[in-house]
Amino acid sequence: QTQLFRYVLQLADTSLILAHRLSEWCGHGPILEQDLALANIALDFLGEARSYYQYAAELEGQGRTEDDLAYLRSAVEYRNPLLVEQPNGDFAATIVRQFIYDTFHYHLLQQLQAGPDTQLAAIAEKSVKEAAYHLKWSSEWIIRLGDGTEESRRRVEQAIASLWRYAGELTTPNATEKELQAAGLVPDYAAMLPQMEAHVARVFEEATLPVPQGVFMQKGGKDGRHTEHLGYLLTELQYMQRTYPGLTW
Amino acid sequence: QTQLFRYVLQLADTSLILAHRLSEWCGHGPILEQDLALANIALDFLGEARSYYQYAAELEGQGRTEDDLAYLRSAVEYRNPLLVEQPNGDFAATIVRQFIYDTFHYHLLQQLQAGPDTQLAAIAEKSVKEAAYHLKWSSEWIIRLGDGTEESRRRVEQAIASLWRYAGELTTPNATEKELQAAGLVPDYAAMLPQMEAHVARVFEEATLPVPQGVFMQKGGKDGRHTEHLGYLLTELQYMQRTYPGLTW
Amino acid sequence: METLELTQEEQFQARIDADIRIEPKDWMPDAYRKTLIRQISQHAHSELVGMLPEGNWITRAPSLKRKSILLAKVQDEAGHGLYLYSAAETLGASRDQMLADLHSGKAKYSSIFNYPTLSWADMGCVGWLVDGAAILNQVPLCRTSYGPYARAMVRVCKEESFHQRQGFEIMQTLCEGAPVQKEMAQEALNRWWWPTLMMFGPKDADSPNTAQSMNWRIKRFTNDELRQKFVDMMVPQAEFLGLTVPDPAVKWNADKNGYDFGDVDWEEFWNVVKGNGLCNQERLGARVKAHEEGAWVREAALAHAAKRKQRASEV
Amino acid sequence: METLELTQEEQFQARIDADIRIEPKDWMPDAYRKTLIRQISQHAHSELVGMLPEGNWITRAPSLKRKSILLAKVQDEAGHGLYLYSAAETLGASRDQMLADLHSGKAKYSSIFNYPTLSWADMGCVGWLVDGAAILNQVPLCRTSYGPYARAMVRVCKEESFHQRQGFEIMQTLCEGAPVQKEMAQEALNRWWWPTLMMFGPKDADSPNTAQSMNWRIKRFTNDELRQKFVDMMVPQAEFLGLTVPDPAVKWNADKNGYDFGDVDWEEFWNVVKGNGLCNQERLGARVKAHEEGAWVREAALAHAAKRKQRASEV
Repeated sequence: QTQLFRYVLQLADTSLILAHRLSEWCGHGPILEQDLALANIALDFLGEARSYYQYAAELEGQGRTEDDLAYLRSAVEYRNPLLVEQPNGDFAATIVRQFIYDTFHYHLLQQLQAGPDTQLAAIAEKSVKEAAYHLKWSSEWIIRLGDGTEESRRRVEQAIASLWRYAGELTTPNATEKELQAAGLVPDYAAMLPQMEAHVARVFEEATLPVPQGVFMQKGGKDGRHTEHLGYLLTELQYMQRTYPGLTW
Repeated sequence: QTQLFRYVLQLADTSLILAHRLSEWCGHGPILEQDLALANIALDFLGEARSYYQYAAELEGQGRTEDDLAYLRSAVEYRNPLLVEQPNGDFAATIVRQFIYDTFHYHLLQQLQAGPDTQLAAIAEKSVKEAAYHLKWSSEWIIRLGDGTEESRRRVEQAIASLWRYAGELTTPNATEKELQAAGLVPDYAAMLPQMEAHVARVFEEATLPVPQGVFMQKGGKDGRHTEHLGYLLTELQYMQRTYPGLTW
Repeated sequence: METLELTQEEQFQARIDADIRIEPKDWMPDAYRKTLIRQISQHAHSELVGMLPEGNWITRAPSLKRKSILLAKVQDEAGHGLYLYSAAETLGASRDQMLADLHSGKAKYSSIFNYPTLSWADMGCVGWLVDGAAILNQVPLCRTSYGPYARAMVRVCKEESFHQRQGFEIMQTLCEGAPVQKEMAQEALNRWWWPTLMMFGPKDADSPNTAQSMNWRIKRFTNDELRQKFVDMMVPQAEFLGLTVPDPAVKWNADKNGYDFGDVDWEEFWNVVKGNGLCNQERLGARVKAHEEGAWVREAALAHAAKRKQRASEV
Repeated sequence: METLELTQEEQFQARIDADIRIEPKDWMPDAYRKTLIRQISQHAHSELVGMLPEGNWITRAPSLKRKSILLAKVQDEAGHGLYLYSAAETLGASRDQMLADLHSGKAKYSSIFNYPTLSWADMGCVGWLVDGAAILNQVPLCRTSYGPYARAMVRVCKEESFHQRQGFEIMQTLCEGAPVQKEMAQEALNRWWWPTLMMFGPKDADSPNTAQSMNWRIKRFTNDELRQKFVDMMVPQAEFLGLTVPDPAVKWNADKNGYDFGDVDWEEFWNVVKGNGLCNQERLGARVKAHEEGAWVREAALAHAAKRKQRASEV
């Protein structure tokens, strides 16, 4: 039960932090249509985050709300993987971060929707359709940028070089995930890998990009050991709730 | 009494916000020696801010501390002029912001140290020596950048174009200042202007830069109407105190 | 035999007077086309720039629900921008040219967006007052003479009135909340009241194009008429919220069945129009920056599309 | 007649053995010079990069007093960097070249700075543990054989021990504060304990250069000796604070009159050294960015100085 709470919180934090990063683009996108798309994806992740937080609050059963969980925990209590807290950088970095996460997210939700936990399955079933669209969108942009201009290729390669090192954490189970995998509540990431890798290979081939090999993988976020970026993100995210505790907005 | 409290708070906010901006450079300066200089100036302003906050707290007499005043007031309660909250930009923008403020600050302190309020006079007397050094430093950099390379000239001109519009607020008294000027507690800014303008003219001439003319001047900060930059600055500045109210650090 | 033939211009005006919509392929006077392009693109730019003041609080919204509503709202504004650019394109304007005119300062956008958003209550005021004023300006445009514009406005107005209710609800929550929240609401109202009154434009006496625009039915009320409507609508709402409108001259006038109110600071109005508002440089700067930093993305998308097309033609 | 003449090398070693300081103009073996340049510049780079993890909390320090102390401390580190670059310059190294080597990754800096600072308590741990470890490494260097280095270290150590007390005091304030503060302190200790043990370098058995460095008196204790000293010093301090060192193997050993402790994760150690720490890219990236973005400033200063000189010569 406690482990499930922790895992759902990890999913919630992940969706929230990614939504937050994407929402930073709002009004600053490279094309109005993509500004809309980014906001749209941010909204999907925000909605998913809220579902998870509500479920986590229910699992915990101590009267905390979705807002308590999102706004009143410190950086070292946050459980998102390092990838999603990385700054937006240029559009290429945002796309690469999104593509890496979408690839995992879509395949994860496919498993979760068939899993034994009915609430998680229900959230996953709703979100997997959105995730399929996200993956299509970010895959198409990887292809456009990789097989676009010299500059776009240089930028997407640079983004891959700086962000790929955070991919491994997604499919490396931490203690909580291992325990829940043993109980069949969390999918076996190893079994998901072939499909994920096949998708990456397909997209990168069309993008004429080499798939990164032998990258040293960073980890720690899922256990609360973050990069320094998260702290700054939380100062903004939490400012109002921290400043005016206990009020209704 | 209330007006004096407001005025001292305005001085305190101004020094704190400028110190905060300067401290953002720490570890990121263009030359190690200038990294040190920027930190040094930031420390001077921080020290000055603390003296003003302590005096303001005393004037108010309601048991608030320097930290309460600095950390527990919202953006619309802050009273610093708009100039000092503007982002660092490049080194040229930081220098121009500093030069504009130093010119005012030095001449203000010269007056305040001879003023009738003994506490303000004492703070001013201590700070005016530092302010003289700051003004020397920023003046020299204006000259170096103006009469340096083509790029440095372009950058310093750009910084002047974007920051000069905040100069006017410094010497335009708001209601509080007007009242205190009538009481002789705040110097007559109009009387300070000739000396300030002479200094600017001298430095700009040596820098081979034209003195800006006919700039539309922005104002509002001294009455709590700020630019959007201040809110973000305060989310960082105040995060800990807002998150953990009432604790000792 | 002398027939009673109408000129093109007369036929055009006759259709307008009969409330028959003008469509893209219909003949229209050059001045009508130009006025519309200017008005619609200005409106589109306002949606685009209008994303910024509210976008400023997305990352700091005080609850997940509010964050979600605010983000969706700003996204809607991007959507409105798209409809409106499309409507202007039916008149022969290109989006690239319209954006270039925005970025060079040639084209205008609503001055209200040159004011900063300084507290969460500003999200309430922008929705309640700014969107409220926008709706008063825009609802008549749903019946405007140019078809594509009128249809775009139907959609825009529907969403705007939804946004306006959300804004009011933010204010209501603040006013029913803790004292610090109510103070926040009042402080924001103090800052936004006068600028929203300016949204209806100069006084009728100083608005020389109004007559022609009304004749063409691309405007249906004068600036002063709309401003009066706005005050009459908002003063009771402020009272309902328990807030004080920052104008000591506001007073019910039974004779005119409306409120008297004080005079706008027209010097401030013209200063902001001329580019001297607090945020003019920041707003335009943010748009130009986004556009310039996005150039390589747009180029990449075009280059890739061309490669695809090339490959398809080779098959 | 055969005189008992010493070679230069033997004379040099004799001076070292007699604890006579080597000064810049004295003859010295190439290997000694190179080793010193490497060590001193590495130390200077560590001061420079070491500004970043603490600099990360200057804007978020929880009180004005703490903000001031922290800013002054980071400023001191910049000062230490300056002394040390100057000391290395007396050996013929140029600052430009040393910085280029840092930026290219050729020169190293202390791996401890590749760990992130995630909470305010990290400011305590960096002062208490990291500076504590640095002092143990550095105090013997005040008696190192090369004069300018030894003199720089006297100054550095004096300030470092001041910093270390400040760090301990931050920890003490947290531990005497609210439960949430004590938890913050413990959480930070959990993250910093093992990385600080790694600051003494690899095990003696894996440290082939130690013997030569000790011979030249530019090192006076082995890595393992210093690590033991550190544990013996810190475990009682942690106990005093009421904190638990995150090593279940820590236990007093009366036989050796010191603490037993667990083995460092050497895989992690070598990974961070090889550039795979969590912040390696960010730290080096921040330094390179500051240097590149500062290029035009340095050029302007040089250009202006040249113009002044030119003008002076024309008078």
